[in-house]
Amino acid sequence: MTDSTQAAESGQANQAATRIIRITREPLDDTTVRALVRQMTQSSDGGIVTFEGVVRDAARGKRVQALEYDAYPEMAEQEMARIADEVALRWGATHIAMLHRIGRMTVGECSVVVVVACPHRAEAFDACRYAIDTLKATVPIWKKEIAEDGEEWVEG
Amino acid sequence: MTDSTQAAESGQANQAATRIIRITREPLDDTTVRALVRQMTQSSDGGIVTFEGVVRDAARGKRVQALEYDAYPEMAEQEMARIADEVALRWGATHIAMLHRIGRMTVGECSVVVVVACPHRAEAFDACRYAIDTLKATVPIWKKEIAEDGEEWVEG
Amino acid sequence: MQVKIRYFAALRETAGRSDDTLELPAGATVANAREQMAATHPALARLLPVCAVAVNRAYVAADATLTEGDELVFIPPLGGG
Amino acid sequence: MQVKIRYFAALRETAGRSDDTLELPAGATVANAREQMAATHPALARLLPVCAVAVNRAYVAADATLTEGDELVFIPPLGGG
Repeated sequence: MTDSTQAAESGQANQAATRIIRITREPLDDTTVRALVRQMTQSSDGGIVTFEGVVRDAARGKRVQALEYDAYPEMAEQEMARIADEVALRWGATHIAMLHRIGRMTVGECSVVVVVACPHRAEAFDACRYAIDTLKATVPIWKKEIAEDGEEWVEG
Repeated sequence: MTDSTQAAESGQANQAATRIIRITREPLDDTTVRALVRQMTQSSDGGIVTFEGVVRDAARGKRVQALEYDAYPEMAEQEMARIADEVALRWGATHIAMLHRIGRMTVGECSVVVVVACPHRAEAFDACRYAIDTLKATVPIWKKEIAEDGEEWVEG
Repeated sequence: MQVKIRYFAALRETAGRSDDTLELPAGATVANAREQMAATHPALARLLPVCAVAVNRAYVAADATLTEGDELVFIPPLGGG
Repeated sequence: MQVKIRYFAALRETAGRSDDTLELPAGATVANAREQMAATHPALARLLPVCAVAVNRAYVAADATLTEGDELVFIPPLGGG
């Protein structure tokens, strides 16, 4: 678990870096997501983009009943922190939360949430999208689809 | 006020169009935003992108104390509905909420929220971004900046 | 003929009112209405040139012809979002 | 020398365990470890070729050399998000 709220030493009071990176077994419910948005948004931020990944009922032509996520938690959090570093460097987006839930989730439950708050919306969109795309490509997390006709660890 | 939850006649039960378009004087608070996300997300949706525009403390080198938004409400809702139509056509994104608050708001308060829920995240990101970009370009809404040294209706 | 005017944002504050009725000759265009308003309300003359125009809640060009009972709105530079 | 193995996802279920210790000759590479694991656990042999590899929580290439006490993890195709 890597949480930090560090005052950046730039002299810009409202530009303090705020970062929450976490692999968790707790539900990513409404309260959690709103708290993240509140924590990320500082008075200098005008645009907040939130991505929520949710278990959906169909994949590869199957009716999905549930998903089970596994992670290599220490490395996953380290890779997520690396993504946050990149996002800060490329878009100046230093107010970022990336949480991925592991364990079993049913349809409609949230498996991943990324929140990025920036002064302007373009950076928030770009940074949020890069973060989730890169998370899917590089962070050691796995997904098992549980359908009526069986279970399978699947890619993507 | 243009709210509709229409069952699309495609025979795909989970693809029902869900649309909320609204100019409102009510706060776009945590409860409102979460309710929108819930309302937009159907069991076929795997990716939800939420954009929140928030009053920030600085613009054009000024310290902003508050913003006051005005709208031509009937035309604004009509233009927002047109954007939702375009988004449905281009990305198949039929689960969309676009709300803009008018009246006076202080730093940290939300002036606009766009929620798009899609089966896959790429469409949700593209549709959400197009919706807010186009809203800013075409929807008759205006903004007055209230700073220490005066008030001014500003563009953008 | 008469058309209905609604004012928003800077125009509303400058005009000091939210709506108005404009008496125009039959066949008048949006451009004619703009000229007449600028003449009648000199305070608006500075704002009107930068405004887009909507008639009955749809954007129109300056040469659009007005009809009795139209709702005419001058749209200052937008600031939504 | 000994390296520590941790299993996740399909590998964990197939191996029936979460961790293991691998005895390897000094100077062994990731590729050597992979071959030895496939020989020892035939059930894993099908999965290992499609796995990426991390040593001490960083992705490495197959020719990376292992050191006593390393944490070696085979990373099946990812499914996060």
